[in-house]
Amino acid sequence: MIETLIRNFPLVAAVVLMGIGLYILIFKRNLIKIVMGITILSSSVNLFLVTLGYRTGGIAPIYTDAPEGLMVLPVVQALTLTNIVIAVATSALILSLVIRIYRHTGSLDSKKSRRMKG
Amino acid sequence: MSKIVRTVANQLMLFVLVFGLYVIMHGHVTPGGGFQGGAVIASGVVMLIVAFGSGQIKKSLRERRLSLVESSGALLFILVAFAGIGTVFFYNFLVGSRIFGGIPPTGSNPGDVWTGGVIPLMNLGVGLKVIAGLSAAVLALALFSSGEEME
Amino acid sequence: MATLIEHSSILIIAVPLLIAFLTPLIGMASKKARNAVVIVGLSFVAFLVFALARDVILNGIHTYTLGATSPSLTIPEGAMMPIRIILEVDGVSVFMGIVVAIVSLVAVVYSLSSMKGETGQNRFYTLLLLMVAGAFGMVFTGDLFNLFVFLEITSISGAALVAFKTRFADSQEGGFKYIVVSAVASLMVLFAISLLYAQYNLLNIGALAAAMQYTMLDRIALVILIAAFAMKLGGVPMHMWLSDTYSVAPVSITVLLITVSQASMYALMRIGFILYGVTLDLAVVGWIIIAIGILSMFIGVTMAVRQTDITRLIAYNCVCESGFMLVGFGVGLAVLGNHTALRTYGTTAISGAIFHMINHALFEGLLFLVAGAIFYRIGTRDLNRMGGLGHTMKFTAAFFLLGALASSGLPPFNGFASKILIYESVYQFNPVLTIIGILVSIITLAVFVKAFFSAFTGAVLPKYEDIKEVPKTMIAAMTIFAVIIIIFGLFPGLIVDWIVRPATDALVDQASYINTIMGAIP
Amino acid sequence: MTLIAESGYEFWNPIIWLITFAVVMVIVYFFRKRGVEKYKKGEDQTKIFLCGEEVPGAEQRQVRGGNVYWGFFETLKEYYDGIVRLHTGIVNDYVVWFVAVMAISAIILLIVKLVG
Amino acid sequence: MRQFFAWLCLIVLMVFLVIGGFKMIHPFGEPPSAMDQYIIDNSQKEAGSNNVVAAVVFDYRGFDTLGEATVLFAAVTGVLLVLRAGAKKEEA
Repeated sequence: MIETLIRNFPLVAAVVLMGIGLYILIFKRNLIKIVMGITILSSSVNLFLVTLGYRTGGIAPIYTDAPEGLMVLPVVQALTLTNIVIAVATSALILSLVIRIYRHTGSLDSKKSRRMKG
Repeated sequence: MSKIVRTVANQLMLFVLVFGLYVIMHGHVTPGGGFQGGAVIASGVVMLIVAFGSGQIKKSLRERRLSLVESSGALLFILVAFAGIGTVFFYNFLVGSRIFGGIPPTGSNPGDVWTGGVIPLMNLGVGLKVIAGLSAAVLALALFSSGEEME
Repeated sequence: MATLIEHSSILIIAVPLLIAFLTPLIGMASKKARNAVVIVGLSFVAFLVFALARDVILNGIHTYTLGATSPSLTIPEGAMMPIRIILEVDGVSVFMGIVVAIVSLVAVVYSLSSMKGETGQNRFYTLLLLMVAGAFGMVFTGDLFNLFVFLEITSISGAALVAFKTRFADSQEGGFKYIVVSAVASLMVLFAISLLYAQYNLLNIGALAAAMQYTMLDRIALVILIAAFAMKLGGVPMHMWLSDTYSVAPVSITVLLITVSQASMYALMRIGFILYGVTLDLAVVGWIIIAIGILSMFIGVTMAVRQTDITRLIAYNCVCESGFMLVGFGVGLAVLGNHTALRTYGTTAISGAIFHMINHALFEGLLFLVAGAIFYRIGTRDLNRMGGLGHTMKFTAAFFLLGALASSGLPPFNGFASKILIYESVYQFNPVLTIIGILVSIITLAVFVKAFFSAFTGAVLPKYEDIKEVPKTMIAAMTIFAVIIIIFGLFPGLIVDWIVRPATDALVDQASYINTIMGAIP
Repeated sequence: MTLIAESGYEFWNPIIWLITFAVVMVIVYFFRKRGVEKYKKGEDQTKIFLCGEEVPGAEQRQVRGGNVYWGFFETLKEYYDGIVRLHTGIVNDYVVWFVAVMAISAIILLIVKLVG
Repeated sequence: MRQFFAWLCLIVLMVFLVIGGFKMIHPFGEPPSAMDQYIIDNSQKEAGSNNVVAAVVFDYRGFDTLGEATVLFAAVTGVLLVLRAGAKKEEA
C-alpha cells in the first residue's frame, strides 16, 4: 500500500492540487480569487496529464541531437499545450468580466456584487 | 517609469523579437513553436506597456491593426489546413515537395529547418495570431483599468 | 457532389470558422456585405447538413480521418488503433446537426434587426459563428479531447456573448457565472478524459468503447463526466446558472445557448450509451440520470411559476423540459442491457427524448424570441409592468400562445407528440414517473397562462398605447419556428420515421459504432 | 402513417384530432349565433359595471403578474421558503452543488460495486 | 451548515480521487504507450518533423490546435467586446 503511495505520488499530488483549487472556488468569495482557483484547477489537470506521459529515464521527444534512450509520450504534452492556452484565454475573459462587474457594482465580493437570485 | 527603464526596454525589445521569431520558425526542429514564440513577443509588448504606459503604446499599436494581424494569422492557419483538402483536410501535403519538404533521416540527427511540410507555415500563422491576440487583450485590459478605453 | 458529401462533415465545421475569421476584415469594409456573407455561409452549411443527413440515413455511419491519406482510412498500416482525430457522424450526430443548423439560421435572421444600433457588431457575429462551429464540432467529433476543445469554444464565445450588453450590470454577472461554471465543468471533463487515457492510451470514443473494462478509475471518470455534462445542460441541482444566464443574454444568443445545452446532453448520451455502453451497471446509472431528470422537472416548473421576469420564467421552463429528456434517456439507459424491455419500451423512450430535443429547441426558442420582441419594444422584462400588449402586438401574442401550448404539451402541437411517447414508454418502466410528468405538464400550462395573461391581455395601458409591431425580420424569424412547430405537430409520424428512428437505432447500437472505427484493423 | 402507436395503449393521430376539433368548433359557433342577435353595441350592456362606482383606469384594472396564483404560493409557503433559500445567486454555491453531485454519485457507484 | 456540507462533499470526492491514484493500473513511470510509440516512430517519416510534439500538435492532432487557436481568437474577441468603448450609459 505505502509503496504504491510512494510510487504514484505525482498522480496523488495532482489530485491534491485539484482539491486546493476546488477549495478556493468553494470558500473564497473574492472574484479575483475565483479566477485564481480556476487557474490552479487547470494547472492540476496539466500536471496530471504531463505526469501520465512520463517514462522512467525517458528523454524529451525531439530527435534533434537526441541522446540514446526511450522517449516520453508526446501526445499528453500536446494536450497540455492546448490546455495551457485555453486556460490563458479563459482567465483573460473572466478578468475582463470582473473589471466590468467592479465598474458596475463597486464590489469584488461574489455575494455583495450579485444582482440575480431566486 | 524612469528614463533608464525606458531605454533598456527599448533596446531589449529587439532581442525579444529576434528570439521570439527564432522560437516560432524553429518550432519543428527544436523545442518551441507558434504559441511559445508568440507568448515571448507578447510578453515583450507587456514589458513596453509597463515601461511606457498603456496610453503611449496605444498610439503605436492600434486595435484595428492588431485585429487585422490576428485575423490574417488565423486565416493563414486555416487556409493551409484547407489546402490539403484535395486529399484530406489537414493533410500534410508539403512533405516531399519543394517548400519545407525535406524529410529528416530517421533517428537522432542534427536537424534541418527545411523540413516539416506545413508545420512551419502553421507555426507562423499561429505565431502571428498569438502575438496580436495576446497584445490586444493585455492592452485592452491595461487601458480599461487605467480609465481610458480603446477606440 | 459525391466529393462534397465525402468532405461535408469537416466543411460543416470549418466553413463557419473560416467565415468567423473573415468577418472582422469584411466588417471593416461594409456592414451589409458582412451580414450577407454570414447568412449565405450559414445557409450553405445548413444545405450541407441536410445532404449529409440524407447520406448518413441511407448509407450508414460516415467517418472522416483528418490528415490521413484517405478520409475513410481510420487506422493506418502498422497500427492497431486510430492515431489521428476522426469525425464519426451517425444518426444522432446528424439529428443534432439539423437542430443546430435550423436554430443558428433563425438566430442570425433575428439578430439582423434586434442588434441594430448596438456597437461592436463585427465581434458579435464573429463570436456567434464561432459558437455555431463549436456546437457542430461537439456533435460531429469522434474524439474525446476534441469534444473538450469544442466545449471550451462554445463556453468562451457564449460567455462573451451573454455579456454583450455591457451597459447592464446583470448581463456582466450572467456572463461571469456562465464562464466560471463552464470552465470548472470542462476542466473536470478533461480530468476524466486523462483518467481514461491513463489506462488505455486512447482518445477515440469507438476505440475506448472497445477497450473499456469498467475498472475503479472508469467509474470515477464516468461520475465526473455525468456530473460535468449535467451541469452544462442545467440539470437540478446544478441549474442555477442557467436562469441567471439565459435571462440576461440577447435572445438570439439564448436560442443558441439552448442548442449548446442540447449538445451537452448529446455528449452525455454519447458517453452513456456508446463509450460505456453495455459494460456499466446500467440500472444504477440510468436511475441517477432519472433522478436528475425528475428533480429538474419538478423544481424547474415550481420555480418557474413564481418568477416575475419573463425570460427567467422561460429559462426555468427550459430546466423543466430538459428534465423530460433526461427521464427518457435514463429509462432507455436503465433497460439497455435487457433486450426484451429495450424492444418493448426502451427504444420508444429514447425516441421520445430525442424527438423532444428538437421540439424543445423549437418552442423554447420561439418563446425566447417573443420575450426578446417584447423587450425590444417596451424595454422591460418585468411582468408586473406589462399588460394589454396583445392589442398592438398581435403576431407576437399569437406566437407566444403557440409556443406556450406546444411547450405545455397540448395537442396538436409537437410538444404533445414527443411527450406522449415519453409518457407511454416510461409508464411501462415505472408509472410514478409518468404521473409526475403529467403533473409537471399541467403546472407548465399554468406558468404560461400566467405569463400570457399578465403580458398580453387586459386593457391597453396608457404608457404602451403607441407601441407598434416588431420589425419584419424578427417576425420572419419567429414565423420559421412557428411553421416548423405546426408541421412537426401535424405529421409527427413522418418526422419520427425520417430522422428520429435512425438516431435511436444509432444510439442503442454500440457494436456498429465500434466496428466502423476498429473494423479496419489490417 | 401519421400514427404513433408504439405501446398499444392508445394511438395519436393529429388529423382525427383536428376533425374532432372542427366539429366542436361548429357546435360552439351555433351556440354563439343564438346569442349574438341580443348583443347591441353602444349601450349600457357593453360598458363595465362596477356596483355603480366609476370605473378606474386601465393601470388600476390591470392584474399584475406578481399577484397571479397568490393562493397557490400561500398554500405551499414552506416548500417555497425552502426552495428559494437554496437559490442563492452566489457562484461559489454552484460549484458546491457540482462537487456534491459528483460525491454522491461516486458513493452510489462504489456501494453498487461493493454489493454486487 | 453550508460549510459543513461543502467540506463533506469535497473530502469525499478527494478520497475517491486519491484512491483512484493508488488504483492506477499502470503505475507512474510505465504508462501504456501503443499509440504514442507509433507516433514517435513515424513522425519523421510522415510529418517530416524532428520535434515529435510539433508533429502531434500540427499534424496528428492538428484539428485540436485549430480549435485551440479558435479558443484564443474567441477569448481575445470577447475581451475586446466586453471592454469596448461607446457602450451606452451604464446602469448599475
